[in-house]
Amino acid sequence: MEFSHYAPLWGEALLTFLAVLVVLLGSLMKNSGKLMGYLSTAGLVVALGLVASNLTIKPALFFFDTISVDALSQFFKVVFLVVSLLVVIASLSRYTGKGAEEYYALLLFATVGMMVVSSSIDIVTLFVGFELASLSTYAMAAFDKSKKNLEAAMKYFIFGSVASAFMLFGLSLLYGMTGSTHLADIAAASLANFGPATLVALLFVIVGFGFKMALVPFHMWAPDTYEGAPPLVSALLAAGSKKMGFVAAFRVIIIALVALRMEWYMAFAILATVTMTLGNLAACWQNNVRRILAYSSIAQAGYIAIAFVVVGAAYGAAPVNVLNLGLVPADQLGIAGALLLILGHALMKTGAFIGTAQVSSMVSKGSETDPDDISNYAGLAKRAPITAFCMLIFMFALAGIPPTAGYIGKFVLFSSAIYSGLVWLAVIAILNSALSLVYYLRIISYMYLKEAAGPKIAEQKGYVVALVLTLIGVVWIGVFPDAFINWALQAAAVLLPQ
Amino acid sequence: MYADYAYLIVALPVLAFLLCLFVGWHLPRGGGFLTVLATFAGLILSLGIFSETYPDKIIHQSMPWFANFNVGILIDPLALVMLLMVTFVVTLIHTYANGYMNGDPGAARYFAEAALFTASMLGLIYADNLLQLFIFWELVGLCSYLLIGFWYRKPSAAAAAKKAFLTTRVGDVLFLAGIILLYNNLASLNLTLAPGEYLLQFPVIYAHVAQIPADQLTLIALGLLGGAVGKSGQFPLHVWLPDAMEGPTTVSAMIHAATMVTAGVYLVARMFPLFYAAPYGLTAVAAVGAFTALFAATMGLTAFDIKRVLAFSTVSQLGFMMAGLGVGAAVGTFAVGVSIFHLIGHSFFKALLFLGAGSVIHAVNTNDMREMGGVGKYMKWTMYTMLIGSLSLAGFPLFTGFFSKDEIIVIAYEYGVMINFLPYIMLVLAAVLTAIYTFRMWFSVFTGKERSDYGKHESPMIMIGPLVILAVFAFGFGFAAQEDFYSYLDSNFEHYDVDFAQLGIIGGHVLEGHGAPEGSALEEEHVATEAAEGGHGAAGEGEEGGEGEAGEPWYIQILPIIVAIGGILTAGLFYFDKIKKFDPSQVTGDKDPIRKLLLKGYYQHEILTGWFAETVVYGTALICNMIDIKLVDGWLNWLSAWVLGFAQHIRKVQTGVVQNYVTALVLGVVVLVVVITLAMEVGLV
Amino acid sequence: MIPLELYILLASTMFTIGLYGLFTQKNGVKLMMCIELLLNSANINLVAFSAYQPNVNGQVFALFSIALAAAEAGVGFAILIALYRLYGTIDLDNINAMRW
Amino acid sequence: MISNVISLLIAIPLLGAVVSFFAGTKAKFVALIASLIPLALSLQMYTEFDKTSKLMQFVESYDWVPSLGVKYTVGVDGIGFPLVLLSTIVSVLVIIYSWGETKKPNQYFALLLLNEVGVLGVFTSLDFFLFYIFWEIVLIPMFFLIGSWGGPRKDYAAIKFFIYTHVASLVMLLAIFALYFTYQTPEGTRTFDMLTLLAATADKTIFPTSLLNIIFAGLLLGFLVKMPAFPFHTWLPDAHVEAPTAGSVVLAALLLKMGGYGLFRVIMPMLPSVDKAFVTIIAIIAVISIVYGAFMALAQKDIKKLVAYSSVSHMGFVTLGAVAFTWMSVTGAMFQQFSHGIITCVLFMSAGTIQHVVGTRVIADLGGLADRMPKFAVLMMAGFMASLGLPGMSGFVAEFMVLTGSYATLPGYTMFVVFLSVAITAAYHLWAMQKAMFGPILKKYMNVHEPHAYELFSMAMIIVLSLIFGIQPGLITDIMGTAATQVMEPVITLTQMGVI
Repeated sequence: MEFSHYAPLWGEALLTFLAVLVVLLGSLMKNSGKLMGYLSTAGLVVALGLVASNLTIKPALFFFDTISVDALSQFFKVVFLVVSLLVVIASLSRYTGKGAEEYYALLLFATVGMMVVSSSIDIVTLFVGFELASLSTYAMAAFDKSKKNLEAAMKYFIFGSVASAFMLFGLSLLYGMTGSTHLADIAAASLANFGPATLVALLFVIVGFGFKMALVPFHMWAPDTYEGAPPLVSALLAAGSKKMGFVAAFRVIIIALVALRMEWYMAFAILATVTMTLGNLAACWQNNVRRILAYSSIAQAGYIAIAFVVVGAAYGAAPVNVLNLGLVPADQLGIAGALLLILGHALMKTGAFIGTAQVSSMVSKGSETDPDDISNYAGLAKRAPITAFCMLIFMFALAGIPPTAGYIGKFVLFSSAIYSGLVWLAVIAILNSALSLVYYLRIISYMYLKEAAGPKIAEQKGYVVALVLTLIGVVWIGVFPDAFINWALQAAAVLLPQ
Repeated sequence: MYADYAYLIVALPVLAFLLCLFVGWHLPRGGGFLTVLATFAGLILSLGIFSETYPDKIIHQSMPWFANFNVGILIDPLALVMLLMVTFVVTLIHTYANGYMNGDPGAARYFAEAALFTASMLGLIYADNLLQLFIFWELVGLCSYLLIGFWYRKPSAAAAAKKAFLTTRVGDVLFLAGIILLYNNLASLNLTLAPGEYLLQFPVIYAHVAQIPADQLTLIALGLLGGAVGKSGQFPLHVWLPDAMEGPTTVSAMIHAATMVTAGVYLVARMFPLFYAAPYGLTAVAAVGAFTALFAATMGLTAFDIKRVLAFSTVSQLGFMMAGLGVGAAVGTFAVGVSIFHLIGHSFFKALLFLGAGSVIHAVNTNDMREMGGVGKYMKWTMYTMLIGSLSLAGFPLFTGFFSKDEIIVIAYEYGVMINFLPYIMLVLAAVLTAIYTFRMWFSVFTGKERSDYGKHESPMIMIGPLVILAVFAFGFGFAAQEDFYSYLDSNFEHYDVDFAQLGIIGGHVLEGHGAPEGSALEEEHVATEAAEGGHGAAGEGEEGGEGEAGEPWYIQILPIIVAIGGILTAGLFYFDKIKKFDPSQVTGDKDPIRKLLLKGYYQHEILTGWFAETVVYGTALICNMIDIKLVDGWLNWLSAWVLGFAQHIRKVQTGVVQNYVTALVLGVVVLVVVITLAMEVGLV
Repeated sequence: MIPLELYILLASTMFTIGLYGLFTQKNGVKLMMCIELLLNSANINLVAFSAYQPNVNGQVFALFSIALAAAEAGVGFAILIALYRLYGTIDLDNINAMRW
Repeated sequence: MISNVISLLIAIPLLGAVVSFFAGTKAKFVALIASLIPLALSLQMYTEFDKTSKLMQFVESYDWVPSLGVKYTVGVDGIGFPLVLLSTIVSVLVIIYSWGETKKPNQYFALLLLNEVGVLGVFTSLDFFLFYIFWEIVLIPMFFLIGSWGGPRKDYAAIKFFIYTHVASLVMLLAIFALYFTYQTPEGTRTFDMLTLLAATADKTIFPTSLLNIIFAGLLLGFLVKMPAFPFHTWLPDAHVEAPTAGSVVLAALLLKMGGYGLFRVIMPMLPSVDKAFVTIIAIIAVISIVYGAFMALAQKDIKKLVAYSSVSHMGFVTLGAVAFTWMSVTGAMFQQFSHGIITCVLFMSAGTIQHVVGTRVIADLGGLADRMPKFAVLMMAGFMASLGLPGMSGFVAEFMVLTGSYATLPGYTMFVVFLSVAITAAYHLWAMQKAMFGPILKKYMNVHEPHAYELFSMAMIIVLSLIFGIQPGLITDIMGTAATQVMEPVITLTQMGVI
């Protein structure tokens, strides 16, 4: 086996190597934080290039068919790499001092973990990647070692490990039922025979992934962690590792557990409805902006979860002419919509959290007041015009106002719901996105309609760059969605029987 | 050749309006002369047109406007006499105003508005279709509003203006409804119109009235009548007219005596065929007119404000005209001639009286007759011109008012013979009262001794001139013009293909072969004779007034003379100090209930404004407002409050204790298990 | 040999005990122990199953998960120590500044 | 003949918005230019516009999102074009009126221009996707205009405005989805093309009445809320009372027209195919809006709120004329849109001027202002007269046509309106006018003065326009008449026109 055979995995390889290198160099050289930052930025850019070089390749299998590089994995890898890249760029103006190298190393490890998950088709590799990402982010959540950090990390850690324990237990049951760890084989076997244990396995697995996706009632950690962790870490969590949960769920639930389609159809119908509603309602009364964003991303998870319901309802339905994409079955459309929303949401949330980082960084250090309190956003338009404007667009995008990524994602997703006869779900979702305006507008009106809470401040370069890049992405997807829709459809096709 | 420039009759005043509005401030006397010239040019043009068309031509010009409506000019005898009267009287009034408004800071505004009014009034008269007529109808209303409120700093003036606009608006609502009905009825006939013909053109209406269902005709007629009632201050919408005296006296003379208020009468005359064809159409007109004539006359008896007296008399006289048209049910188109004749005559002597009153007020600086008296000593011209006017109004033989008013009473008698005597009785009584209140006014203003010290001087020549000219017409017009006038106006509807016999059948008043056309012809000569002998009728025996109806025609002819002279004598007995010592200044309104009732104007204001407008309408508005706040908007606020309150509870789930989080997680699993298994049992999935 | 059901029973019991501990305990270390219980119950499952399966994937999986559990414990204790430094306690009931 | 004139029309204000945002205090000049060019363009379009053609004109169509069947298709016909004209005119006048704006002028004028972009987009876009995008975009500038230049309760008003109308448009969006997913082109593709979809709704085999009723209801709600019609009007008074003058003007003159435009463009082609009960419902809503709005106006203490409710009342005529479905009523309704768009400007400008010259809008506190500001009084009086339907000004023609036309099909409703609204309308206008302007000047107002020249100028311009269109309505009713005939016939799709 010559080296080039592994070309599709060079990205992961590079990042792993880089991570180790960063730790070593960092420990050798004194205050090399900035350098490490640039190093990992470069690494991520290269990795992104490598992944982008073969976006929609035929599925290629590696390591005894445990890793599959296909359109879906590439899609998610792009999402993860973009998020990490943005976070790193933003971090350049925050983590420069002592110990910064650990931060970057952890971030790179987390990225690798997510990438592994996105392309693993075997529960073992999936679990390993999952844990790699989780462990690194546990550590990152506590990185600044403030009281809030530690509380957040603690909750995240305990809840997370319980969840992964559930998942592991569920996976073990699956293995026991089917005698295989390979998703495809599991699917085949469980189609042949499944007992009540399989249902338990399903639910436990759902718990495991639901924790990452932050579906109610497995979301409890999310608000506290997003509020407490360092803002940039929150960005990574909300935009990155959350999406890891989705890709894992897609692969395991839709491919491996197709036999229990009706069961998880039921389960996700309930979860999705409860999640979006509760997320939006709870967000209305928050005063901490990052907490608001946390609940909003819970609600978004609820929207995305609609995809499972759609697939459950329309699985294997005869492909008919949805939209103008030739013959496309509704379930594929549903997943594609979810992918678009994932992509869009990843961008919007990264941007939003970087914005909060910007704001909290400008609040005077000594002040007792919560740096993320919404009162600090009063008159942001005057104090930090660029940040405020980007935040504005992100808020409207999250609320699904056209023409933005958020609108396109919701559009395709809800369309698929309507198309597969789930009009009630679409209606609930649309009413919810109307409700969500309450808190998005609240933030906006603080930023733009209130008197400034302080003097104009110099916006930090790293943040600004990251924000503007994100902004461009969000609007670009909104205005020229065509390519993205086709891409998402190809990625979605991977999950479904051809 | 004059006909080609007919449009100038309106265009020139509009020009004057614009000039006065924008450059009037820089011109002497606010550019009043422009207005006078414009109107005078209109008079010349009208005369020219008259010379071209008399006796048997009409002018009709029309051009498309928008959708399927047109603008056009229709000058037939009816319109032409109105044009002549309006241009003539208004020219004089504008001339007078140049003296009257001299030195008023708002003179320019006055003349601008006056010019606009002139334009609108003339446009109203020769409009060739109902929509155009309505438009100018509204515009004269606007001008009346502006001019009544000319001294807008006076709250009473502003209020009066608003009242005038709104009260007439009520009538206009009915008018508009009538137009809508008429249009839709004509449209539903699916007529094939020749090019240049439009549904709302009068010739088209005349031609197809007969095809409209009778009940619709009645509705339309009532609607139009409503408009006329509003504009011509007939009962019950007359309330605005006395208040309208808040405006400058020239305005009262021009708008609220001579021209605008007659528009209602003109409208009914214009639509006479329709009213004739509509069952109960003319009956309603007659009833309203006769009642108003009497009703207003009674109020004229007690008013102390000289202008209010004249205002009530205007209302009353307009009632005569309406009644005159109404009794056309009996005598056909002849009624139009009679009524319009009274309209013209009335405009002369009423304008005269108002201008005279204005000249008095100009000197005395008060409207209250209790503070006047003996003014005649100092204002000879005013006194004698006004005497002529009063005699004419009271219907003293050989004066204009005598011929016109009494002819109405005569045909009312015809109506009585054929249909109902009620209008006749009312009109006769009204005539008596007219004579009384007119001379009550004249005596108590010009005779007796001064009851307060006021400016003792005659008005300038520019004001006296018009008085004299008007006086000439107030005296001579009736005698000179009567016969030709009737015949000329009788020919009015012969220019259109309208068959009154057929309309009469629809309207249900063809009575013992008394068809319209010969009816009018027959009237003509016996009017002439009676008028002649009416002159040397024996005076004195006032008590004959009672059995007038019973007797044969010549009693009927005598009666009005007796009525007039009797009335004047009665007024003299009370108010002319040569005959009886009596000081009006001691007359206070609250002695006896009847006088109080009359002074209060039958509590019209309390009922209409106080109760209806302010209580009923405004109350409804307030109720709507409450509904809007409590209900229509309330349920929204309730909903949002409820949702947010619910959210407030929801978020309490997040206790912050990590163990509870784990518990929630496990509970979630349990719930899912239960639900799914249950669903399995039920076979839901 | 011992029937599979017994292994599963054991594992489930351990799992339940772990959960119970998570509900009731306040002390961070005890919570860590409970989490270990959960993870190891899963490991027992894996090993037992793989004994009844033709392949050894289960045991491989178990090895991986043990390693990961160790790492997890490491991270966890690091966090707890840091907590103790700041709060002077690891009684997690009192560490709920962020809620609602 | 400029090619892509409509795209230019939309692009130039957008560009102007960006530029003036960065233009600082120079913003107003930028804004003026950026709004004058579209005016010139639309006037030039007017000269080229074929008044007799029932087809779409100035059509441009490019693929945008083929995978969703979304095209960038814009074009105007007799329904849209008058409103385009209106938007360009009003935008210019509003910018002139607010020449003296000193608070964050760059943002202020940028938002005004953005507003123009939005409404122009709505009135010209022939693709539901595009239509919806513009429809939503309009909310944003208005939200900020209310929110940051508004009165004491601006936050409440702004958020209420945004959420209320947004929810309605979401319902509309659902209905659009339903259209989109039910219809397939002969090639088996999906399309958002407005005309195609609307033409298809006539086909019972594709859209069974039961389904169409639901779709219809959804769309109708979206538009009625925007109009706004009773009982969905309550966002309007709050928005108006808090909004700055220019905001109110744009809101009343342009945003409300979007609802009416929707009625003509979308609702009326479907009207023949849906359940007849809808006609009754809409007619009742229209009549209530007219009468109820008039009574509400009569009850108001704040002159601006009075004007706001008068808008509700006047827009009711549009609904009535549309649902009456006779040629004259529909033409009248279209003209009412245009005329109200013009007249309401001067009303809100009067209210705004009184606000900033005198310092209060409470009618009871005003009095005798005509004494100190005669020029303003004349203009305000003219505006109020126009609004109460004085002949010779555009409002009368419109309402007369609506009423006359509606009587043929809805006699009862029409007469109800005539008798209950006409006099009341006059009443509240005159009452406010008299209280505010006439009578003796109050002591505290002895030192008030005429407003700025630019305010008087823009008010005067509006009066002139109202007179022009009142005296010669044919200028615009010819176009509308053609459109009205078209509205009552089957929709002519762009495919039939051979454009696509």
